[in-house]
Amino acid sequence: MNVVETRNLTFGYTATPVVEDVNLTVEAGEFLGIVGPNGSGKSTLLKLLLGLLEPDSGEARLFGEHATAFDDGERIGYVAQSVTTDTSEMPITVREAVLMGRYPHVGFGRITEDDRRKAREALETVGMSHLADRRVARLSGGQRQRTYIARALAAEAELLVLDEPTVGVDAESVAAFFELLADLHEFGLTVLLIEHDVGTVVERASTVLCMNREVLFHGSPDDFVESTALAEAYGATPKIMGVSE
Amino acid sequence: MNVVETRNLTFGYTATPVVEDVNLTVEAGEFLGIVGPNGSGKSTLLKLLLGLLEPDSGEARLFGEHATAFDDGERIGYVAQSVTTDTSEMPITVREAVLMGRYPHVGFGRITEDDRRKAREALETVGMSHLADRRVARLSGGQRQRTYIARALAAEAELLVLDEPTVGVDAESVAAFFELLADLHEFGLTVLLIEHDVGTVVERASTVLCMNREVLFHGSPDDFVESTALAEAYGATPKIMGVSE
Amino acid sequence: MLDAISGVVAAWQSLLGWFAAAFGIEMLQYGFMQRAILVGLCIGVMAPLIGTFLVHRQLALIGDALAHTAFAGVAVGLFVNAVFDTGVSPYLSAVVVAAIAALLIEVISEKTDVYNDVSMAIVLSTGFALGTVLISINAGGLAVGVNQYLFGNLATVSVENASLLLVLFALIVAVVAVAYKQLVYVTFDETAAKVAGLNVKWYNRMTAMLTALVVVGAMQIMGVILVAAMLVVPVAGAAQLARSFRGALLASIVLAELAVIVGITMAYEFEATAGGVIVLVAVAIYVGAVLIGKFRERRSDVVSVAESGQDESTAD
Amino acid sequence: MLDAISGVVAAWQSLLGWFAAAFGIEMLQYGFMQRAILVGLCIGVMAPLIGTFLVHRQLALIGDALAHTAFAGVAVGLFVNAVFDTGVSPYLSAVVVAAIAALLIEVISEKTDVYNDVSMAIVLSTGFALGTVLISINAGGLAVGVNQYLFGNLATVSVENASLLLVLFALIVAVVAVAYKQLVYVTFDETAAKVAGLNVKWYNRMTAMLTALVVVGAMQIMGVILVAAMLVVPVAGAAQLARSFRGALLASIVLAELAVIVGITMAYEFEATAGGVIVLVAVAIYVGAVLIGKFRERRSDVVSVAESGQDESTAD
Amino acid sequence: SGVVGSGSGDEGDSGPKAVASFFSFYDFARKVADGTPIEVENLVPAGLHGHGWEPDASVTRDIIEADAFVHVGEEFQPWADRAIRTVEDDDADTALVNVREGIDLIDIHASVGDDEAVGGGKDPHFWLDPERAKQSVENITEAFVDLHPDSESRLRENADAFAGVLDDINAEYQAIFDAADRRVVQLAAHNAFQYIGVRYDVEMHPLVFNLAASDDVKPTDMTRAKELVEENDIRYIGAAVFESRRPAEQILAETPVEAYFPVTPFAGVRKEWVEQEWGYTDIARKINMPTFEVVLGNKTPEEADHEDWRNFE
Ligand SMILES: Nc1ncnc2c1ncn2[C@@H]1O[C@H](COP(=O)(O)OP(=O)(O)OP(=O)(O)O)[C@@H](O)[C@H]1O
Ligand SMILES: Nc1ncnc2c1ncn2[C@@H]1O[C@H](COP(=O)(O)OP(=O)(O)OP(=O)(O)O)[C@@H](O)[C@H]1O
Ligand SMILES: [Mg+2]
Ligand SMILES: [Mg+2]
Ligand SMILES: [Zn+2]
Repeated sequence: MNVVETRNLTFGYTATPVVEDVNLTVEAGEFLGIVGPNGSGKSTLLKLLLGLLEPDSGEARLFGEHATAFDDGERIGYVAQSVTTDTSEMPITVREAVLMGRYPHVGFGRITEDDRRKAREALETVGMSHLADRRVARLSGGQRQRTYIARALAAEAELLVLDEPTVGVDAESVAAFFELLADLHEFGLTVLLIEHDVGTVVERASTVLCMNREVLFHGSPDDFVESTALAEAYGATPKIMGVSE
Repeated sequence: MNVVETRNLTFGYTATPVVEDVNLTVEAGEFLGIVGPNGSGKSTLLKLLLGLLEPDSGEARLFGEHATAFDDGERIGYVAQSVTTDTSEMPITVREAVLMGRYPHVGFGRITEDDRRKAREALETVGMSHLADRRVARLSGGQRQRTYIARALAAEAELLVLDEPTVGVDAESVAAFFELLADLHEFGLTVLLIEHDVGTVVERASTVLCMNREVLFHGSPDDFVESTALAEAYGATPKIMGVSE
Repeated sequence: MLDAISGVVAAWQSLLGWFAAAFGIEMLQYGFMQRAILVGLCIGVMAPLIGTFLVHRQLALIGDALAHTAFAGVAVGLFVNAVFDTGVSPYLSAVVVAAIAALLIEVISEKTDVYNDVSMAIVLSTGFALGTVLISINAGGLAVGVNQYLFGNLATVSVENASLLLVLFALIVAVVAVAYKQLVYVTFDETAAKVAGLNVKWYNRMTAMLTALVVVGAMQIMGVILVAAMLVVPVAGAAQLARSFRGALLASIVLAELAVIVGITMAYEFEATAGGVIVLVAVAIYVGAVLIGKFRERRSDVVSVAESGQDESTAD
Repeated sequence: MLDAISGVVAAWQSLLGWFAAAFGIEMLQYGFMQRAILVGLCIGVMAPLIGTFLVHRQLALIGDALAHTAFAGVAVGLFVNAVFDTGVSPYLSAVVVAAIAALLIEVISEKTDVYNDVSMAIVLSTGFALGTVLISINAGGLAVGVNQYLFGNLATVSVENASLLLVLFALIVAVVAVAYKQLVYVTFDETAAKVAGLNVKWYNRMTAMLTALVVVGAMQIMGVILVAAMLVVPVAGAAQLARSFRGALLASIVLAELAVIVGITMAYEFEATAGGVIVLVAVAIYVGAVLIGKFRERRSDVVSVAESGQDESTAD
Repeated sequence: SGVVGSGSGDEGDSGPKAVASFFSFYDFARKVADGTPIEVENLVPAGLHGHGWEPDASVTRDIIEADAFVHVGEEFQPWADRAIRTVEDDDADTALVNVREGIDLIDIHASVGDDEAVGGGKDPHFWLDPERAKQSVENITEAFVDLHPDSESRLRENADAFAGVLDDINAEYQAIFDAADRRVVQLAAHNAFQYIGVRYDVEMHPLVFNLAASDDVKPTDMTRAKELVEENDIRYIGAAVFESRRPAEQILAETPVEAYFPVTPFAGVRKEWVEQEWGYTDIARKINMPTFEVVLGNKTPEEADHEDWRNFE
């Protein structure tokens, strides 16, 4: 059974689609890197795959089920793009936030010592143990991003969905994070990653998806480097300072 | 007169300082790159320099005035880290948001055609002209970041203060943005930039500040590459996956 | 000066009176209806004007909150009069206490990093509780209901009331006209506004205190429900339709005026209380706006035609 | 079943009665005071319990909003009775209309992307206006004032009232105990909760409807001011003191109970209305909490000792 | 007149029209106007309390188009005060009839005499005292005479006759209170009955002293009521018809009190009363008097023929 499977997936916030006719299959154990310019629909695609948005036409399946109906939350860890600052003043500690990654496993039951240990380990992994009792609202940008990564790790999910996870994380830690991701992938996890640094994606991912509304390339990193997809994707979007003109 | 000048600047959100004893001078026309690990106090330092926070001890001066009392807004363009999503549902268009960069020039007067033109140009510069009438709330992450960059550009300020401005902006555009920044700097603007990519900073900035609570290095990029400041800065912070251990 | 303003009211009344005679509109022939329409139209402009800035700072319920503190204000006035044998006007104490409350809402938000609605809830609760307690411990002195100082009614607007409202109207329109840009900036992005040299605190506090003035002043003339609702409902409707902030502001005024005119007419026909009917009409218009907005978003999508990269050349 | 619960109330009363006799506490010897304390303590637990989840979803003013719709509910009930000659209990119609309103608040927020406070303001305005209009067009039929159905008072809690409140209390405590984790997740991060397989909409709606039940049920017993304030004020105070969410939840209950006990005692001593005094005491406690929080933040800063990189080895 | 083309009521064969803001005075006015061309109308619909009600535009219009507006004086009905301002502002030729004119009001706590008496507030509920009510009838009569001088003799006849009825009421009350051993009455109502207390020398103990916030019972109000009931061995109390029944039920539950019976300060009327065309005197005789007989211990509820009203809804 494929982890992710879409058929003619199309969606638009308005009448114009921002994700169009995407046919995509992600097998278990795959590491899919998604690249594309700003506004090309990458985050939207992930939301569709996770069932957070209802497609206009076509369908998205997650572990064989309709994505919008899928509720087996313990199988998925998700780090959204630019995590909400909305609930900022809620007195949630880093420890509590990371522990939430365990909630899908626990359901209505009690949190066990085992859950706590796993949360602690995830915190250690992202180097945030010393801030475990700090409120999330009182963290620096990069520290907050690490907290959300830790929550996804604590979930021990089969599928890790990461939308620009290392945004704002300092350079050395970014490198370490990608090491970790490679380890997890080797260990058998399926990973979906949006990342603007094409170099990193090509180096780490087992498959690359390049999109700009439609899929422009889907295949191995080596083929991607050879292809013109990247130029195509970016060429279709205005550049800063109009470099393309 | 120096653009920025601090004397024994110290500040902590709690009793423990996160910015300690910083003595810093930025001359007109300088391009200062600030690097340091997550939570090292970079954003806090910028806020102190801009007068958004009141120092616990020491002082910060902006164009010779006390930073907290400085109100000559037209001289400064600022892009904050992970721009607020709070006012998200406000029906502000990209055009209106960028035009705000002109407000300090206009004061209580009327917005002229000249102001509109400058806003339009800034929008073009960041490649967002085609989205000028979109609500800011309906943008992708990178598009929103570009909008805020455009607002800072439209301000035609003498001092540009940028806190990880290209976070979430796609790779090609990032490159173009730094070209633009170099041009502006050449043109005489003073730039303060926080950026995790040390390579970019070393390449672009005229001066580098490396900090982790205290200033660890302040000098030319060339000297910085030679120095141990970077290792020092990052060494003092836990790594993702405990790489340092 | 108030004389000059009563002159304006009188001119308006003779205009409508002439209109009534010319077209045989019964409703317009009564002086009190002429004044009701005048103050209704005024609130239809000034409430959305100030409400737009409140709603987007998540202060939508400030009208309700300040109305409750006005209750405390009246109680304080009556209490002081009873205990110290003074002659403070309860109208005045209501306005003063509400203004202090508005300031408190801002200060609590500033100092404790809470959401605005928490500071409103705290101020509302305090005001309401204070009023109740003052009344209960000073039972004998408060001869007549507090309510009479609090709520007016569109069916009984006096010339003096109408003149006072015109003054409020002029004040609000003037302030927004002068400080429009500053208010937009402060509302949209406090930090950037601060860096741009604006005194954000000061603008926020000023807006809150102006709101207190409008809410308490107008609710004594035409009832709290109308004022509190007009601050929010047309603004919410306009936000569904308009594309830009300026457009939203203008649309909210248009929607509000529509609600006022339709509402007053319907209330007259069905012999119902005008404030309530206006609000219900405004809510109906809001629902319509939401539906239109949803429909338009999915269909004729003018803006996003130029959105996808390919059509770039057609943009702007 | 209600009999069994009245048994609980009776047992409580004899306990306090014995207490009163043993220690000679005058206040506790009256049956109505014993019940006042019982329902006061219950609201001191259940209001912050549910309020914590409301406040952090920016629904701090939902108590106030739902109270206004309960007004509409009573008016609807009386109106229906008058027009169709039925015998609907206005208490029931109040609860039903408030529950619908609570649902509407959620649905409006979901469908129109507005802040929660805008949907609350719209629902509040609609409810209030509807009530006013119904009363005004059907004036003759509404034989008795609407108010008597709306507001209770701590000094007049009957055994039946107290039993009803115990049921509400048990319901709230049970729901929060069972779904604590889910509620926290949904409150903190809706998107992540959705991905984690939680039915976020359903949790939000359930919370809102429970709130309607508590607000309307409890305000008919002990007054709206007390209920609406207890949802927010202790929660806001606790947020200033506590470090974790669980800590904040417990602290808010402690602060609320403190306010209830001190407030009832003071109200009895100073012959003032109990609901109002409790709220004022709660506000005073809140102010204390803010000051302590500010002081602690600047001084004894246990957590951040381990914060700066250098002390890393000492952490965790 | 500022009213364009207003048919001010004199057209055709219908006579001048008077509208009243309060039930009691509507009743007085129609008694006085009986048999004359003067038409009298009540503005407040049946069932509503006199204060705390908001008129819609049709009410203001009725007042403006009427020839006389019978009201209860300032500060009692806020909406009426505002309506009067409107009448003045619109230069309408509606005659304003203040029924309270020249009547001396008692201080609010005149009969309570405890240490709570603060402030100089007056008690507005003077019409509960038949003597003072007579004076308001005179005020109405004088105004109506001005309104329709042709009917002067008939108006004065009616007024005299009605004053006689009020004298009867006075005597009946007097008899009830004279017959009683007990001099205290506990009421679960707001403080509206002091005029009866002062007139007939009996202590009226309302549950809530506050005229305004009758919803707000304090803990001490309940203790005080309880003590009074126990000290005086009270078994029946009065409860206001148009107020919340909750306090009465509470006193019932907490004290030896067995039942409550209705009293009304004539603020509103029930629909049934309107259908049976009850006026002030009917209500006094059928509601208030039997209740006072019962609560003072003169008669059992059966004897007073008041059983129907035991713990009424
Ligand atoms: N709520 C919304 N309403 C309307 N349009 C939207 C909305 N959210 C996003 N869009 C538009 O949809 C398109 C795709 O957005 P999306 O967030 O998926 O882009 P992305 O590829 O993730 O970009 P980025 O790299 O900047 O994060 C963009 O053009 C964006 O402007
Ligand atoms: N409101 C706050 N209350 C308490 N501590 C805070 C608050 N905001 C930030 N901090 C702490 O202050 C320190 C410095 O934060 P700052 O945001 O300046 O870091 P930064 O260098 O910008 O990091 P990043 O690279 O992650 O953006 C961090 O340890 C952070 O946890
Ligand atoms: Mg994205
Ligand atoms: Mg930072
Ligand atoms: Zn009364």
